[in-house]
Amino acid sequence: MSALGTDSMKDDKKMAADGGFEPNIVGFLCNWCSYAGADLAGTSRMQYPPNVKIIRVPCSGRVNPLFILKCLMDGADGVLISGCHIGDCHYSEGNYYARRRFAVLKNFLEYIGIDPRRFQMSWVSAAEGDKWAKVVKEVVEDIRNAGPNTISAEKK
Amino acid sequence: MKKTVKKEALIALIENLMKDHEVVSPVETAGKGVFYRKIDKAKDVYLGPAFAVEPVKKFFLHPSEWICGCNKEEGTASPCPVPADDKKRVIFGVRPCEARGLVLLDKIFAPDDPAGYQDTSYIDNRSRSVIVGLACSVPDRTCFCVSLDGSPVETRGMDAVLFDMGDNFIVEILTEKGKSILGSLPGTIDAGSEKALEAAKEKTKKLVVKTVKAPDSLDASFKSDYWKKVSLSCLSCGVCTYLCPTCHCFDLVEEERKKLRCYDGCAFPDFTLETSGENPRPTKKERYRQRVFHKFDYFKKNFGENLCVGCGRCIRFCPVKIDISEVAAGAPIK
Amino acid sequence: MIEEIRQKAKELLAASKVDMVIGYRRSGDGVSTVPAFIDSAQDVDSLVWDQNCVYNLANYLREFPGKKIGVVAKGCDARAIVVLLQENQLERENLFIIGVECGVTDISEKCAACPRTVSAICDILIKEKGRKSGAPGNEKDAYAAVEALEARRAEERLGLWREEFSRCIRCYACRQVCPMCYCPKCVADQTMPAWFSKATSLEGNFAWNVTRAFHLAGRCVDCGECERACPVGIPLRDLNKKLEKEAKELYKYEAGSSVEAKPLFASYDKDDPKDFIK
Amino acid sequence: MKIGVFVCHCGTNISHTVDVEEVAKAAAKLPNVHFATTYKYMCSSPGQALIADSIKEKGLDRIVVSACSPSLHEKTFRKCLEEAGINPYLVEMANIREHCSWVHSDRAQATKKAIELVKLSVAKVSRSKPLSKSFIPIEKRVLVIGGGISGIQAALDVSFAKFPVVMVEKEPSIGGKMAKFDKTFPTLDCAACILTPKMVGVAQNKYVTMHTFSEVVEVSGHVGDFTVKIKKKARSVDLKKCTGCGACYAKCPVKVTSEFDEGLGKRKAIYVPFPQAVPNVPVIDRNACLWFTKKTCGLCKKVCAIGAIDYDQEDEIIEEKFGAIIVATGFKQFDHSVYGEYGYGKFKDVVTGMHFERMANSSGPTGGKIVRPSDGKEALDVVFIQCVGSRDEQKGVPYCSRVCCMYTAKHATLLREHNKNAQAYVFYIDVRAAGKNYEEFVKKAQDEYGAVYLRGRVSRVFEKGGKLIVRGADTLSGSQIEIKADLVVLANGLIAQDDATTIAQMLHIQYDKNRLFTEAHPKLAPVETITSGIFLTGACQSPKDIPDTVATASAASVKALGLMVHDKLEKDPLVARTNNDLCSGCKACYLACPYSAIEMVEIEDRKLKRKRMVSRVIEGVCAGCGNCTAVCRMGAIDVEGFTNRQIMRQIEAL
Repeated sequence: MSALGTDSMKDDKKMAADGGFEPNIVGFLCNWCSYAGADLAGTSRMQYPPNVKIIRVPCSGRVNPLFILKCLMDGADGVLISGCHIGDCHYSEGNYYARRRFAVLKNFLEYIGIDPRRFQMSWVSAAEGDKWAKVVKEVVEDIRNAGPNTISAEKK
Repeated sequence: MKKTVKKEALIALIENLMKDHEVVSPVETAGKGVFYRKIDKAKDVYLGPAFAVEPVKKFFLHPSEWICGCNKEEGTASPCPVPADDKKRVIFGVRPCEARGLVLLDKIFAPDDPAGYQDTSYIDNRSRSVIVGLACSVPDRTCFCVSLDGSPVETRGMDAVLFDMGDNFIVEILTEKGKSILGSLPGTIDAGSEKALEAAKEKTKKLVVKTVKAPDSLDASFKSDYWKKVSLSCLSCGVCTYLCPTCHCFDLVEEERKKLRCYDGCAFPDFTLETSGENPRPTKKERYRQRVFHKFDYFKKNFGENLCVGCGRCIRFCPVKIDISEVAAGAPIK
Repeated sequence: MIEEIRQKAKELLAASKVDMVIGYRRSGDGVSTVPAFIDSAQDVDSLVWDQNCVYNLANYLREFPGKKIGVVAKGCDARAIVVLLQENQLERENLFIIGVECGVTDISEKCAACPRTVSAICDILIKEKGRKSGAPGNEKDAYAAVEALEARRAEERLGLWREEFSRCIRCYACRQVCPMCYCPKCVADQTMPAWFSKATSLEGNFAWNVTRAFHLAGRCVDCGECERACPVGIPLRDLNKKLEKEAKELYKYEAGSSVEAKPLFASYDKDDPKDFIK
Repeated sequence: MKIGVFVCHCGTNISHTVDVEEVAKAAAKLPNVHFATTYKYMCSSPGQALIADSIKEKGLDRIVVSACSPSLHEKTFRKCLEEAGINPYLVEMANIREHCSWVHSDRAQATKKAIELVKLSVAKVSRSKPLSKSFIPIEKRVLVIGGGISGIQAALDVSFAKFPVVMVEKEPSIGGKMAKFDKTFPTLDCAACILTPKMVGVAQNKYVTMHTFSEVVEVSGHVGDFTVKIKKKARSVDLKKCTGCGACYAKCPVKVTSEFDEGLGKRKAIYVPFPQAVPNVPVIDRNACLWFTKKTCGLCKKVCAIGAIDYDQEDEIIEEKFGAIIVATGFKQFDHSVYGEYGYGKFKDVVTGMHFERMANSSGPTGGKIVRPSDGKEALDVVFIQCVGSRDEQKGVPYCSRVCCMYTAKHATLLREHNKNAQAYVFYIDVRAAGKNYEEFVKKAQDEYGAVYLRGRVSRVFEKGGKLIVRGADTLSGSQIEIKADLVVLANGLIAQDDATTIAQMLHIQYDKNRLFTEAHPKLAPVETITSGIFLTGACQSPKDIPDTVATASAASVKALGLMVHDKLEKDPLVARTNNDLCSGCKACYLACPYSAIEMVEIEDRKLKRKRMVSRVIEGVCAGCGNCTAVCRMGAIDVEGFTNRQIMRQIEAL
C-alpha cells in the first residue's frame, strides 16, 4: 500500500548471501512430542537447515487455523505443524481434532491457489530426532522449490 | 466552452494522457459490474450507461490508508507520516451525483474556512485530480437525484463534462484544470448540436422518476417506534455506507505499529461501542435512525444541505432492499 | 401456496401461539420482496410468496430471544435453523417453522443448483399444488464450478481469487447476511489480537475471505445469501461449496442435516484421512 | 515494560556456533527490551544471581532466557524470577541450543536464527500476563464403583491408608465374577478360599462403607470435589436388623432360576445369591415374590423373628462427596448366540465356561460333578472350544480376551481331577499363556491331565445318538476330525458391561469402539483416565486375569491415595478461560474438550439485558491443551501461557 508496508528485515531474510532463496518457515510444535523430538535432534547433534523457526504450543490441537493464515499473510513462505503420532497425544485426542481441521484447511488453501507445499503437517514423536531432522530437510526443500510467498510480497 | 468530439479522438487523448498522468475511469468487469480502476489501456475506459458499483469517493477518501507509523526495528516511537502520492491524475466518467458528493465531502475535509479541519490526504487527492464527468443518459429506477436539488446532467464538482450524443461526445470544459486536460481536443460545436444537447438534457431529467420528499426536519420523529419498525430487516452491514458517495465515517486502528484509517459505518454495532462495553446506539433502531438523520437532518442543520445526492446505490445494493427514500419520506414528524 | 401460508400465520397469531411471524412482503418497487415482521393477524395478508423471496429469514430468529416466532422457511432456511439449533443459538420450542416447498417454477437465480428444496425441519410443510412431493434434485451440477476450478493450475487459481478479492470493500455484507455469522464480535473486528489486517489490501482481503469461508466449514447450508449480498460480485459460494464438498467427501458430514450431530470440527473419527501428514 | 534478555553461552555448547554477543546486541534493539547480556552458564547460581540482580537494579519486569530447551530449565528460571520478586510466569526461554547451536554448523546462519528465536520469545513475553497458581481443596474420601475382586482390592488398599472408602455394588452381594469361580489358575487355589477373607475384610473395615444392591446415578464436579448420587435400591430387608439366620428363604415357597448359578440351579424369591455373600442379608426379588405380585403369602415376614422384612421399603437416593473415584465395573461374558454352528440354546449340553465353573464347584448346583445338563449323567468326553467371540471382527470383538486359554486349561485339568476317566479336547487358534507359570500350567494340562489340544476351528456341532458330534479342522495334521462328546464347553470372551457407555458418559471418561473404558495413556497412564481424579481398574478397561486385576486395583488405589494425602491440589495456572463478552454459547469447545472440562452456564448479560448461555472452564479439570481455543471461531476461549495474543505476536515478529 505504501512505503510503510515494507519491512526491511523481511526482505533480507528472503535472500541468502549468495542470492539464493532462503525460505522463512514457521513451525508449530507440540510441547510433548515434536518439540521434545526436536530437542532430541539437538542432543544427537543432527544437522538440518535453519529455516524453520519454532513456536512451541501445548498440542497440535492448540493451533488455530487463523495462525496459519496469519503466517502466510505476514510473509512466511511456509508453515509446518508437528504433533504427536495418532494415539500418543499427551491430551489423548488433540491431534485427532488437529488432523481433521488441517486436512480441510490444506485442501482449501490449495483451492485458493496457495501452493500445498507451503502448509505441511507431520507427526514426530519425542524419540524421533532423526525424523524431525528429515522432516525439516524435506519441508525446507519443498518450499525452496515452491519459491517465495507472493501474496505477502505485494504487501510492499 | 463546448466541443463535439469523436469517440476515437477521446480515446487517443486518453492514450496520450497516460504518459504523464494517472488515468482512472470506470472499467467493465465481466459479470461483476462496472468499477473505477486505474487503467493501463485507453480502450478499457468505459463510458456507457451503467453505473459504477463503488462511487468515485474511494479515490479521495481511501477505503483504508496508513496515516502514520513508527519505526519497528529500532523500537523507537517516532511518527513517520506517509508520503502522499503526488502524480497528476485524471478521472473520467464521474457521474453528476458522485461529483456532487465530492462537493459535499469538501465541506468536511477541505472547508473554505482555513481554520476548519483540513484533511491533508483528502486535499492532496483533490488537488492532484482533474474530474471529467459523464452526464447520465439512462438513469436507474433507483435514482432520485432530481428531488435532492440535483440533476442527471448537472456539473457541480466537475472540471469538464462529457455528454454522450451517440456517435460523438459533446465535451464541455468548465474550469482551467479541465482546459489543461481537454483544451487540446480539436473541434467546435454547431448550433444544431447545441440544441440537440439541450433537448437530450431535458429528456434525461424526466427519466428520473423516483422522488423523495424528505421533511425539512426529522426532529419530531426521533423517539418514534417508526425507526424500530423500519430497521427490523436491516442486517447491520456496511453496504449502504461504503457505497455512498457522501458517507465518510472512518475508524482508526493500529496494525503492526502503524495507524490505519479505514471506512467504518454507522450500521455496524461496533461503530459506537465504547471501551467500557457501553454502546449509545445499542440496537439497529438507533443505528439506522442515525444514518437517516445524518443524511436528512443533522447535515442540513450544519451545512444547509442534505448529505444525500440521490445516487440510489444504497437502495440498489441493500441486501434486504431497504429504501432510504421511502424511509425518510415516511418519517412521522407530527 | 400463499393462501395456506397466510392462513397458518393468521391462525398462529390469532391463537397467540406465536408473537410474530417472519415472512415476505412486497417492497416499494412492486416487484421484489422484503422481509416482513408481522405481529398481528390483521397484517397477515401482506405476506407474499414467489421467486423473489430470496432472503434467509433464519438470520433474524436470534434477534427475538424469549419470543415465540413463526417463520416461513425454504429448504435452505430450514437447514440454517438446524445448524442454529445444533449450535445452541435458538430454542426449538420458541419456533414454529412454516416449511415451504420451493418448486421448479418459483425459484430464484441463486437456487439453480440447490440439491434439496424441502424443509429439513418444520412444524408444517406447505407444498406447491399439483406437484409431486420430493425435491427436483440438482445434485449433479452442485459442484460443477468447484470442480472446474480444481482442474486449473494453482497459479491460475491464485490469480483468479486475487482478482476477485481485490474488489472486496470489506463491507461485511456477506457476514451480516449469513445466519451462521452470529459471533458476538467477529474476529475481523477484534483488535486484541488483530487476527488479520483491516485494510482493503490484498492480504487483508485474502485473510478475511478465507477466514469467513473457513469459519463456515461444516456449517454453511449453501443458501447463497452471501454471494447475493456481495455488492462487488465475489463468487463467495465457490468458496463455501469447496468446503462443503471437502466435509462431505472426507467426513461424510453435511451441514444442517441433524440437530444432534456433533459439529464437523468439534468431532473426529479415529479413521479420518491422514495421508497428507508426514 | 522492561524486558531483560539473558543469552547463555552454555560453556561453548552455544557459543561455538552462535555469536552470543551478536545475539545480545540484536536483542537489545528489540521493542521493549531494556537490557541484554550474556553469561557463560545462565542456569548456574551466579547466572541466576545475574538475572535476579538485573531485575532489581534495572527494574526489569519480564525476562527472556536464551539458552537451552524449556523442558530442562523453564522451572529453574521461573523459580529464579519468583525469588527475585517478579511473577514466575513472566519468563520465556529461547531454545538456541537444542534447536540452533547443536543442529547448525554455519556460524552466521546459526546466529541469525538465534536472533530470530530470541525475537519470538521477546514477542511472546511482551504479551505475557502474571499468573498465579490456584488450589483445589480435596475431599478425602474415595468412591469405588464395583464390588468385584478389583473393587474389593482397591477399597482395601485405600482403607489401609486410613482414608474413608465407599463401595457401590449393583448386586445384592459383593464378590463379583470371582465369587462364581471354582478354582483359579495357575495354582488351582479355591477361589472362595482366597476371596472370602477379602470380602469379609471389606465388610468389617471401619473405613469402608458398602452400598450393595445400589447404583451410581449421577456424577458431577471434578477432581478433589466430586458429588455423586447413589441409588440404593429397595432390598425389602432391613440391613441393620437382619442377622442372616436364613429362616426367611428356608420358608419361601417360590423357586426361580439362580443367576449366580448361571441358570443351572434354583433360588428362592427371597434369597442370598450364594452362601458366602457379603452382606449376608437376603433381598426380595419383587418380580417373583408372591407378596409383590399377588399380595399373598407374606411367609418371610412371619418367620422373621426380629422383623427385618420391610415390604414398604423404597429406592433411596443419597448424595455424597468424594475426592477421587475408582471405576471397577468389570466385564460381561460374550453372548455366543451369534455362533449358530456351536448349537448353543439348541443343545442343552453345549455350555459356557462359567457353567463349567459352577458345575465344578462343590457348593454349586451339581455338587461338584461335571454332568450333562440334558440328562444329569457325568460327562466323559468334553470338547472345549476357544476364542468364542474373541479375535473375531465379524461376529465378536477384535481383541484377545486374555483369560480364555488359561481358564480352558484349568477346566481341562479340573475335568480330569473330577473324573479320572474323562477326556478333554481343546480346539484352539493359538494358546496364549504369557503369565508367570502359565505356559507350564498349560503344558501340565496336556502332559499330566491328558488334554488333547487341536489347532483349528469347529465348523459344526450336531447331535447324533444322544451324543454331540463336534466337527472341526485339525490344521496341524490337515485333517477334518469329528469328536463324539458328552459336553461342549465354549470359552467365551470378555466384553464390556451393557451399561458401560452410560457409566462412561456419567463419569466423563472415554470408551473405545468396544465400549471398554479408555486409559489416559496406553503406556504411561494405564489406570488413569483423561478425567483427572477418576481411575480404572480391572476388566472394565480391558480383559484381565485376577493377578492383573489386583495389580491395577492397587495401582489405582495408589493414584487415588496420591490425591488423598494432599489437603489441596496445586493447579498450574496454564488453563483455559472464557471471555463471556465474546462467547456465543455455541458449545464447540464444550464438545471438543478431551477432558470434559467445560460446562455451559447461564449468565446475566448486562448489555443485552437478558440471560444467555456461555461456556465456563472448570479449572480443576482443564489440562491446558488448548483444543478449545482452536475450535472457537470467535477467540472467546483462550489458554493461559499460550494465548492467542502471545502466539499472534510471535507470528508478527517473524
